[in-house]
Amino acid sequence: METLLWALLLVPLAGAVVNVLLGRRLPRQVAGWLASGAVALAFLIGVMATLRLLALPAEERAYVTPTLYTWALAGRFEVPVSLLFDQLAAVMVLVVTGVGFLIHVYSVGYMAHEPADYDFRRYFVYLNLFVFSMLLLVLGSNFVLLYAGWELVGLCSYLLISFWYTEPQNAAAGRKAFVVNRVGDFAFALGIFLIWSAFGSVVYADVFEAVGGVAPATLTAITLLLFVGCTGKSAQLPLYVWLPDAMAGPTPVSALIHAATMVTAGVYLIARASALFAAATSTSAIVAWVGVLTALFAATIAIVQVDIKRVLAYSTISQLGYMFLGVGVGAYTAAIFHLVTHAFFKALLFLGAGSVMHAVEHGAHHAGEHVDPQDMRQMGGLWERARWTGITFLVGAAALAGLPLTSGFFSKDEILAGAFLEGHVLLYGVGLLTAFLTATYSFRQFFLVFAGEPRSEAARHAAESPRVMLVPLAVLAVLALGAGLVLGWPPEHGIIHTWLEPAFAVAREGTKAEGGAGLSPMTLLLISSVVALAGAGLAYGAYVRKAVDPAALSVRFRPLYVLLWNRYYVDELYALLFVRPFFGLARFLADVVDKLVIDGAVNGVATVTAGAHALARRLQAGYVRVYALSMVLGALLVLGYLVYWGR
Amino acid sequence: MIVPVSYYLVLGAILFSIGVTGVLLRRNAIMVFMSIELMLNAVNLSFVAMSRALDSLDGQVFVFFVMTVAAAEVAVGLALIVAIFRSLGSADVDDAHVLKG
Amino acid sequence: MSAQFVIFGLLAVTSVATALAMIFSRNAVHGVLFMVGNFAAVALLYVLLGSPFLAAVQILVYAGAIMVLFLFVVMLMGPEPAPLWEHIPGQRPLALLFGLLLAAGLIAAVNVEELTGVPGIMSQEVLERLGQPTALAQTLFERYLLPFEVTSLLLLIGMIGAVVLAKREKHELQAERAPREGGAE
Amino acid sequence: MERFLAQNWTVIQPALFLVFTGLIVLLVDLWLKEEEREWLAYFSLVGFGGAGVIVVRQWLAVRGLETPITGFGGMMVLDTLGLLFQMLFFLVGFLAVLLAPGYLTRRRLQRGEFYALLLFSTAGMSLLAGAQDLIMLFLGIEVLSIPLYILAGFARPRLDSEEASLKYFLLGAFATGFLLYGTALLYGATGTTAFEALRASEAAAAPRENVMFMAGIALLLVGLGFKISMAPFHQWTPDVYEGAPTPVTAFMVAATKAGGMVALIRLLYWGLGPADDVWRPLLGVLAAVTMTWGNVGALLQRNVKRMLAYSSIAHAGYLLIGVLSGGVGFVAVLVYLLIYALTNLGAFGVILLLEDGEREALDIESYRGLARFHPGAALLMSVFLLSLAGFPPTAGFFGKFLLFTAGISAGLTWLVVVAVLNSVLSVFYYARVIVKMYMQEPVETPAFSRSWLVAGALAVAAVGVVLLGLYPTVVVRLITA
Repeated sequence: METLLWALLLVPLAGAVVNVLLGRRLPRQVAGWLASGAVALAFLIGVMATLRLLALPAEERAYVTPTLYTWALAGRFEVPVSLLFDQLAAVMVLVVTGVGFLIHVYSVGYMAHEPADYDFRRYFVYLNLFVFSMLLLVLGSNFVLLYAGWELVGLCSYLLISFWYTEPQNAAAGRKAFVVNRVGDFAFALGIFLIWSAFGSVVYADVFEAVGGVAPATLTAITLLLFVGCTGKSAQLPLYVWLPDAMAGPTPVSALIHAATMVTAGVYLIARASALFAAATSTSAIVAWVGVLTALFAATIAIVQVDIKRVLAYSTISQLGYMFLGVGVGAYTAAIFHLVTHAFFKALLFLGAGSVMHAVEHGAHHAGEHVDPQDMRQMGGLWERARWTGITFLVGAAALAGLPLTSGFFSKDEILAGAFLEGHVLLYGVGLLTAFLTATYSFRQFFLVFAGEPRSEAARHAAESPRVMLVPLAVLAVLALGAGLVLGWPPEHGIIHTWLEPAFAVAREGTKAEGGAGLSPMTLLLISSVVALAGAGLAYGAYVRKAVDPAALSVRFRPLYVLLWNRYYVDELYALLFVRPFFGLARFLADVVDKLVIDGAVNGVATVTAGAHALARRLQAGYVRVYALSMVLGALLVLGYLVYWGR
Repeated sequence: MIVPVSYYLVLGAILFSIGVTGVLLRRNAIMVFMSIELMLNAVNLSFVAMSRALDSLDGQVFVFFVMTVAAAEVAVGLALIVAIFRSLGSADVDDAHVLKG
Repeated sequence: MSAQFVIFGLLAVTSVATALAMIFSRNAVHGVLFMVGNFAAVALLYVLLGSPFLAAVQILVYAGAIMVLFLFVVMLMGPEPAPLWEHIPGQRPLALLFGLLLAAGLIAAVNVEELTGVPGIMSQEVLERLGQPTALAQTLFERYLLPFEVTSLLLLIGMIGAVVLAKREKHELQAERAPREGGAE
Repeated sequence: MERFLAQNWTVIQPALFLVFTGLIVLLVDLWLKEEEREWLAYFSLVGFGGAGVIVVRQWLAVRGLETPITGFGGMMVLDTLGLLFQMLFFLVGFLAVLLAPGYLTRRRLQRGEFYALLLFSTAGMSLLAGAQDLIMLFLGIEVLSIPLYILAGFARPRLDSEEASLKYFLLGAFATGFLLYGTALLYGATGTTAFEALRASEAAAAPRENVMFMAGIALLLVGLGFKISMAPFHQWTPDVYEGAPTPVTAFMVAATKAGGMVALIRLLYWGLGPADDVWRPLLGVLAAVTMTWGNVGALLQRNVKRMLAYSSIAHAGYLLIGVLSGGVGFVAVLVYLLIYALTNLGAFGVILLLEDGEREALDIESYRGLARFHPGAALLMSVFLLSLAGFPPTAGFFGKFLLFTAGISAGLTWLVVVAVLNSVLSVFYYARVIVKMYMQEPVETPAFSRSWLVAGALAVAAVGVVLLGLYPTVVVRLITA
């Protein structure tokens, strides 16, 4: 088992290393397949490890590898480098490597048009590195390893968002993701330090065992800090702003990192630390509310967007909100269940979107017309032209909308039921409203793209994507359709439940208040079905039957429409509140305080282009005096503090 | 010791502050350098006065070392100033217009 | 008794006046000369403090050797052109203000009735008996042997510095014969 | 003569070894032609290596002792802390010498004085590491600094080098003035300059009763603060690091900071230990200001040397956390300094590779697309920058963790919060260079000069950075043993 787990972790890394070392000598296709093969191998190893776990009794299904070595610090602080493989880790590993593999395969087709061999290889190196980092995040046996993985996935995401760096806005998007995530990572790092000072250890087992002995206020502080970290990585209010822009990266990357895996790391973290969060009830309430409000907020934005990837981005934020609602109300299993199904259907939708864009680009090329391949207003009628893409996309949309019997239906309903049965009726209500909106926007998207007549020459000449892209779509479609039924039926007692429940046993102790308003799970299931169908029906009415005219609505509710269209002006608000003042301060400190009077030449080397004259002035000790002035000011302050105020 | 030690120390403090002011005020590297020498001189005066008041020679020995270090610094500093002067070229320094910039 | 006060007063005024004159002098040569005056006044204060030996060293080394070196360099570079301080907004008033504040702070720190330090055994009487230079030398070579050795290293470094910074290599001289452009590469 | 021989010379043995090597370098230099002078570099390597062997042997001998060995009437002490710091200095010196010859030859600066001064400066640090008296503190700092003033101007007649030298010199001498005045005030307040006596003095026991003592502490902190680039005494740093010849900058970044830190530790804990409630809060605030100022300043820099200079200011702030933590904190400071030194020497080594005597890769734009031309150099630079940023799993991450946990166990939680925020922020400007290297189209073929010596230094640095990140336990055990 030990070898297996280390192999699981290191195989994708080896893939990246081999591609770096040998890449130049390999044909590009080989490089792509090599990377895919590494992930496939990791997936197989993951399956084997899971089977071994399955052979054990349910309570003993948590394997910690012997410590490879201790990453020790002076004094009491120790970080054992070891891996933990339990039910939760197994689920995450299978999702990461499974979906990861499909997306690798898809990428071989998708990136085939990349002109430079170099870029093609670079892409797969990053992708393999990402899988490695994500596995490290999931498999680490303590918070520090998780943090290491957390930072590395962030780096990979940053590199991949700005992959096509020649477009300036892509680089900007990468930077934005980076900066916003800094905020979250800052809180996360502090949380770890606090855990260490409160528990004297960062190893999961030690920490969770000692929860009872720690003051509730400390627990609240720790969990809040961890949660702020989650809002960054998992794009929740108020730190979600980077995710929509992150769609600038290649579409398979959006599918893998910004939908299926990395962004769910926050959910994983809370599920992993469920013992802490369950004990910190006020934090859990905050988590639930932030989650459900994010879900609603993002869904309202998604409903008016016209960029095919942007809709999906906001829907990802919204669905992540659901997952946080789940962990917030203590429905950990449901949240992870939704994480899994969401990985399937959202990866499917993103890859489908990529296929659509591929098709439209082909058409645009054919028609000699220049259109934005992501603008849904230019599409329509693709059902006939890209049938397989259409079918799979329909499956994805249905699962996202939560149409009965699709995978999203079971998992989402379970979260809502969890909220309801724990007595959070208000949360349930908001969640249900969001479910309605979700169904509406997901079918709006489907109909805008596939139904009706083509609205541009490019759409008219669109052509189906190559098979290497369609096969992953088909596999994901099957999963998105069937996973719910296979894993989650009957509700609360499906495969996934029996598998995961023991992992959350500690956290579930003492909760489980029966009740709500006396509605049975089956009734709730029914309500969810109706809501989903209603939402889908509304979209059908508006975009296919034209019973309702969306354009007229948008005119009628113009202020609301403008507000949504501009995404509540949050980006602008942040720019005003944080970005500008910050750069103002930086410039002030660097230019005014450190230089007093700066001319551009100073920043370059003093390469004397301005001639000796300008230099001569500076050499006359001009700046020396300014520096000396600041030193004396400092000396006065230090002296004043020690001699007068300090006494 | 008839004049109280504090007189000497206050004088030292004043001289030190004048030296600091000189560093802040002067543009010419040589004058800045001289002001620094003035600061060291003030430190030396304080050392000697304290040494006398405390009946110990440590302060006076310190003055020796300060002087030696100052000598070493002067050698380096003046060579540096000469080197810069040479790099800029004599014509430039003579030309007041250039230096006014 | 009061003669000491008078002498101290005169020397104090002289040293402050020369110091001020130095930092405000328009001409660098004058500045050097004021500085020599200041060193002399301080040397006399050393005499007043019972350290004639240090006073002699001060005059010989500082006022004599070092300041002459300064004078050489100043003469080499020519007089400092006007204005004396290039205009950096606020620099001058701030410099004066900080100087005053620093003086106030330092005076407050040193203006004590009596030093709190533990007195040693080298009182003036002992020193006179031993002979001041002798006592100084003994301290220097016993307790301060290591620092003494280190200063020799420092002086060596100073010499190297002067050579490195002022000596011209052959290839530099050759380059100089070729037309110069801007002083640097 | 008896007295002369009776002194315990072993306490300065490593420094003596360095000085004699330097003297021999100066002598041999006289007989060498310009193109033969590279041999002096190898000879200096022997000097650093030999000094290293001496300290390691001393360390093995001293490790078990209860009471540390002192020498020269208590002026110097031979203890593990000082010896470990000396090992660090000699390692840095060794690597810095590896970086130099190629650069010096290309710029026709190949002279024996360079190596001699480097050796002398390191000897100064070596003295500082064991200093037990204010006079040794002062002289150690001067022996450390004056060679650096000269080395900063070594590339004359380049004006930027001369300018750096002049600024460093004038401001350094200015700071020395404050340091000396502080020493004088402590002397007046306690009647002594020896740390042991200072520690036992009445003034140190009740510092708040004694204005002169307090003012002395203040002025000493100003003087030392300058040496470790503590805000607001740091402004010389970017200008000097930018203008000085790159190998000198590398040496300064890596070594001077360590020298300043050991001086600060000696003064604060050995000399002013009992008065710690006076300097502790003050230094805490200054540490926070320093790290923030350094990081914010680095954000907008376009010159890589300048950026690294600001980053070194920020790192001084982090290091102060360790200094303030005491005990375990010293271990953290040592390990962090080691990591920081390797990382910076590595980064400067890469800069030195991307240089051909005319062009230097200083502007951030010259890193555009570097990964295409020199993937190895780009990869190494990325590793070093990520380590500086404290990115896992590089050594920098471990170092920060060590410092911050030391800070938390010493109760400096607020300072650690500021530091974590800062290190999170700092990733931004380090990553910018990485982005340039990997994600932008090159504009021109970068300058490049192959050098086996530099490559060797880079290999040492890279292996160190990676190993210390993945498996730091060995080093920590060795230090704490």
